[in-house]
Amino acid sequence: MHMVAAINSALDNEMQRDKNVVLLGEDVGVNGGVFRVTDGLFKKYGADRVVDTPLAELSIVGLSIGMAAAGLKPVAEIQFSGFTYASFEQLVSHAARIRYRSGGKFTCPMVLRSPCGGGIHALELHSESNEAIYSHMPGLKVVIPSGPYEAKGLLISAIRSKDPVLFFEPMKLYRAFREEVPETPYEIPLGKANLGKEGKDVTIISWSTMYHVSMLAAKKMEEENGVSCEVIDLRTINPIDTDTIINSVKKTGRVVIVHEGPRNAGMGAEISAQITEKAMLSLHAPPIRVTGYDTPYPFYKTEKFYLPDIEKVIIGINKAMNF
Amino acid sequence: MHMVAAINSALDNEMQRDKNVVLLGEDVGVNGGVFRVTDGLFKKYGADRVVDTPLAELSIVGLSIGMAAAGLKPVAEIQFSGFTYASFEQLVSHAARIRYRSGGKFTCPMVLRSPCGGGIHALELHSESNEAIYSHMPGLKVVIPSGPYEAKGLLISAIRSKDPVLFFEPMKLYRAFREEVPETPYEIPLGKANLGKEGKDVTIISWSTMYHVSMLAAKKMEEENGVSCEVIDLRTINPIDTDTIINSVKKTGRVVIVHEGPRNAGMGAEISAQITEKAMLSLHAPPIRVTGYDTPYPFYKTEKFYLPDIEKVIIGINKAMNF
Amino acid sequence: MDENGKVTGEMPKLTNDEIKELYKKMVTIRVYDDKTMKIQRQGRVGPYISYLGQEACQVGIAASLRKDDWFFPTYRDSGALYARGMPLKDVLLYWMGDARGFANAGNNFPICIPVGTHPPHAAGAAFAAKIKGKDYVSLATFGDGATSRGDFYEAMNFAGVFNLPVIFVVQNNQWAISVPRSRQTASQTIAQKAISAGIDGVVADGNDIFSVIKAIRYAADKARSGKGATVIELLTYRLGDHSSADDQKKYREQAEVETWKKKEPVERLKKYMLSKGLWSEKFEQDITAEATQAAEKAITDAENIPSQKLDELFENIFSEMTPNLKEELEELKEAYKDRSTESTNKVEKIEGSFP
Amino acid sequence: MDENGKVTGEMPKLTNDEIKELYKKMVTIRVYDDKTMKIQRQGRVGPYISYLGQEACQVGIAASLRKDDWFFPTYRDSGALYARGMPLKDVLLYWMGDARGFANAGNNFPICIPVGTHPPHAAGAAFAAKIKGKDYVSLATFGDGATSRGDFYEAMNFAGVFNLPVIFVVQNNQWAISVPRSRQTASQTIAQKAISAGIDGVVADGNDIFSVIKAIRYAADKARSGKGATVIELLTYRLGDHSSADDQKKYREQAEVETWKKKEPVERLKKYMLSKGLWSEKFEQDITAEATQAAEKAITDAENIPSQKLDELFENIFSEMTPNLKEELEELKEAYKDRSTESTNKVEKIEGSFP
Ligand SMILES: Cc1ncc(C[n+]2csc(CCOP(=O)(O)OP(=O)(O)O)c2C)c(N)n1
Ligand SMILES: Cc1ncc(C[n+]2csc(CCOP(=O)(O)OP(=O)(O)O)c2C)c(N)n1
Ligand SMILES: [Mg+2]
Ligand SMILES: [Mg+2]
Repeated sequence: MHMVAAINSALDNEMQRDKNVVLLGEDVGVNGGVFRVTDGLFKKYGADRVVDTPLAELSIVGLSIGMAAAGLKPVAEIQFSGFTYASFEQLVSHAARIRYRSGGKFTCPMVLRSPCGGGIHALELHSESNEAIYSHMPGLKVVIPSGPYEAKGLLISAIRSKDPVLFFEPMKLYRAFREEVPETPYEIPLGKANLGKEGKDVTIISWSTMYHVSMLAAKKMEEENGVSCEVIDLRTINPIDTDTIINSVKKTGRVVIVHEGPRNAGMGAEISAQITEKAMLSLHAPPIRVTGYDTPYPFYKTEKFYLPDIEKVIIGINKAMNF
Repeated sequence: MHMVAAINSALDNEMQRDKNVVLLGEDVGVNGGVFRVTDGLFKKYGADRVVDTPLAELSIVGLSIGMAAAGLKPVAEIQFSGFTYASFEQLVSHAARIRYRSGGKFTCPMVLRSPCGGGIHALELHSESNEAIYSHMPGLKVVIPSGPYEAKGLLISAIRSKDPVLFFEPMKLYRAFREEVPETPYEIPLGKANLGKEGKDVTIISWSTMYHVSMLAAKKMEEENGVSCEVIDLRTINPIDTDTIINSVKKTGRVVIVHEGPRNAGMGAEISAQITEKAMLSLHAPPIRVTGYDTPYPFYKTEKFYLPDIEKVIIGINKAMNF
Repeated sequence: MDENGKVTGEMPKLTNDEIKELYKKMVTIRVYDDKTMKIQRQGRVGPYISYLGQEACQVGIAASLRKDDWFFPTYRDSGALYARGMPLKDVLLYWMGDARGFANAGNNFPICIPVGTHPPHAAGAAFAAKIKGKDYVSLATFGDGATSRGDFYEAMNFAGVFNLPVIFVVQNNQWAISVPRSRQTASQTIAQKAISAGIDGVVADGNDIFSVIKAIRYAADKARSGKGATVIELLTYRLGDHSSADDQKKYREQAEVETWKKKEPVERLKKYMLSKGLWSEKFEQDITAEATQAAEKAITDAENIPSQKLDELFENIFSEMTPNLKEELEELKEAYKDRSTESTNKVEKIEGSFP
Repeated sequence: MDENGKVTGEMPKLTNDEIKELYKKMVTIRVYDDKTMKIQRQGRVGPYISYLGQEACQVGIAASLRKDDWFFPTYRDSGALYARGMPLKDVLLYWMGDARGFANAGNNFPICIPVGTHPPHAAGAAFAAKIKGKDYVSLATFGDGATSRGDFYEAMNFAGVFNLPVIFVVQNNQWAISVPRSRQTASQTIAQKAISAGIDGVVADGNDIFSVIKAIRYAADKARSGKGATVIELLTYRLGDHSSADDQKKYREQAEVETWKKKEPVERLKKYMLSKGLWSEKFEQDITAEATQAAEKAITDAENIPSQKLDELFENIFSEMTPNLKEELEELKEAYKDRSTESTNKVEKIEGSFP
């Protein structure tokens, strides 16, 4: 299956298992979603469980909060992650806080699914990677899978979680490749990174589309320069799996962090800071950040300049190696 | 003057100088603002230039964008920085991008003023320090003064700037102390930190209310332990004054970063990452973060636990010294 | 009911005992409010928001709902929460800056602080009723100012499209801090905003508890029988300052306040009851004494609850404490190893910020 | 004007030459749209959004505004931009993913991508007119879907309170991607949403250019003479797919599309002109040929403009490049030291994501 099918399968499994699971969003019903992620579910589960909403992101999240508090398990879709900004206040002032502000009485077990990331020559605001802001605002879990198998297992965990989870889906990977994915449900735990590849000389930490770019760069460096790279797919962006990162860095002593979102106060900064705090004496070089720049995600003619690519990651690796 | 009077003076000066400067927001007119920051201006400049708006933060920013594009210089007030979330999309998808997306034709020279920060036993969402998210989203300048003199000079620069500037005002400092402040206009440049105190052993980087906490901790460490602390008041949070930071760190080799906002992917992470990238070989210890925690800003009974205080900063300094 | 307690329209179905009970509730919540204001001024409570003058709205709303209905209040609705059965002690905890206030709140959502952001939550809870086939209704209340926020219109629009069992109650108290109703919107009534969503809008006299009850009952019956959402505009008036940090003299004519004082809801119901022989000095004294006693006990109880440990800062963020929170907790413990790790129930005086 | 081009109401004041000019514009923008769709399918333009069937709205809006009026379009309003005088080449640049498209756009704001977020901008520009004592009006156009967003209601509300010279034009083309108008709101008309803000709401036939012009002129005159804001609902229909990534067959009956095809605006105006002796084969051929030629030249020009250097990524973010941007630019230059630092004007084919 490709990632679209894997996500669809996760939704299907969970809707079957738990009748409180309800999908809502723009075009998720009859149309099956603009990426066809929810294809077939409207027909199978009906208009009460796959809800085509009016065009209003604030309310898609706002209603989900009330639905979740009242015992449903809403899985909301925001059509592109650049449009989650309309629901920012609902997410950070309400979804993220209701458990705390009610002394644990009310909870918000909702999932917000939203396509993210660039590289597909999309229109403005259709290529955002904004995981850092949602990780900075306390109370939200943030997940980004990098492949079909992961996507299904992580989404099932997200749906079963008792916390609000933002589940970002890298558009570029939706149909980029297929993996063996069971039709039956399985969980991949939130908060655990995946060691994509072991290595000795340098640790590359990335996620989403950039995980694949990192893997390619790693292979190239290994084949052409004999640099042994360990590659970590973070998968859960909040909370991050610090243990896996630190263990790897203690082994390699060198780090490159690769992500698409802007650099300034991004997740790369957090990971770098934690590594220095917890493993500075193991470091042979400063953690190197290879990231999107501190500009709006550009119009597509220049997006190739914006995105980290194999060459940029290799420059990063060389910086780490030759410090 | 205390900070409220200094900000009022800056607004008054600029409104006098430039008839395109227009204030708008909830209760800014007749009432003079809930903190009395705009007191007297409604009477002096009239309802067309000091505009009491309906209760709608999204539109306070949204209209400001249109006003700015059409040649005004709106200075909008959002009553508390926790309510800027309602205008998040307008800020990051529009204010921050209009210059880029119009190839430089349209600009957004607006200022958004908003009280920020905790420590005053306020209600929920009235104590937010959210400078990190606005610094992460490209295209917005972010400023936080730590005293009356700074506040006036920085606000005048913000109003004269051609870029959208978020100007956060630490509530706790509004009336906390007075400084000599000229009645006449003057500018303090954006993007330049202030070296509050020179020192040799450790650099403390902070801003807003935490700058004062840092100064007190620094003095205590100096007097009681003979540790010579250099203290930097960042003042502009985006873009940060990396040069001043790096120069100081190269001298001291030790760093403590103190801020109120949550730690994860906060500005402390960014500063730490940049220091390691640019001055790792000068470091005798990892940059230490003393920050708010990754929880919502708490109900006020427990806010004393949440906020960095002198003791916590001293623990941070000791960590840096004894690494 | 006019200013003199004379019935002018049709009465809602209420027994004399029920009417007396309503009056008792109104007096009780006024006593609570008054007591809270007093201890606020003594520095025993932080910022507080009084509902003085809006008691008919507060009690009328609560009295027209079932216990299993969902209620989404604002900061100005402590009175409605009491009338819904929440103990004064719990509500006081909230105002005392204690996150445990709503830990046993039934179907009462915690007070909404960002103005106007909760109508979508009420619509969501109503959607859940519909999907789960339950017959509870969901009611959100908010002020005239809140009706300028997009969230309100969006929630109404969803309620219209999905025919949700939800009631949006606007307590139009004529002011949003210093901004008068006339400056908030150019629409003639607030109720007419419902037209934008194709749902019903109703105006009622918010200082006449009978009028309030009729309106809410109408909307609740309608919602419960699958006929969808209603917006109810209750015309009322905030008699006091906006909050304990506000000074209403700065922005409004005191003559206006005086005019509205004559229409205030408790006195009005009293006049009605007097005319029906339902009120006596003794009755008034008894209920006032009872409320005063209860208030004093609740205040003592609230002030004497166990303090909060610093650990609690990290609880209830997620269903389980995440690794970074655990680490931060350890850090905090270290910072407090020579200090008390418990919160005090005293509100420390903070100088400054507010004028 | 009915489906057969027969005038049924009062005509707006228009000379025969003006009518011919309107027709010419409608034909021209249809040619432009068609050409753009063609090169989009050839992979020479990225995602594109056609306005097929909405030409009367597009031309009617533009023709009723002055050049110094401010226009706030959506992604579906390329036609209105042409009719406002923006060269096809510039608009194409936008669709070709080039940030320079709006660099010389007059008072035309760049296309708004997040649905419904720009009505407040239009209100803001109108506010500026009022404060500065200018007599331009400000017009935002958007779809039926956009009217569910809070921004729209908030902007109307501000326009009402401040009596702003702004016009909100809803091109109700019956669909928001796959969501039909009936599912978007329960309100009977969209125009009636204006009642919520105490401003005027007007419904007009969006496929009849005379009806469009009358409505916009009415609102513009009103705004210019200080009488405030108007919401205009133009009833029209999207004849094509939502966008180049959409398949409208998935969600709507083709019979519905056929019905609306009969009401389409270009043919209708042609019938009218025919009846008045204003139309001839030759006229049609001439204007089509002219438009085709212009389109071809514009496409060539757009495809041949100088490429963008990688530096441009960092320009126009702030008024001056900040230190971190300078640093990032240096990094990027290093990464491209062995590669071309210029953008290509070819759209590389990207597999995947969209179905
Ligand atoms: C989103 C938001 N903006 C501003 C505030 C500050 N504030 C608190 S109450 C209030 C006025 C609200 O007026 P209204 O809705 O009429 O309710 P009332 O207080 O009169 O009951 C304001 C501006 C807030 N709490 N939330
Ligand atoms: C805030 C936001 N949400 C979702 C989208 C994706 N999207 C683009 S157009 C569209 C439908 C808009 O419908 P309508 O407002 O009726 O305008 P139309 O496209 O029919 O002209 C959607 C959902 C978007 N661009 N912005
Ligand atoms: Mg009010
Ligand atoms: Mg539409």
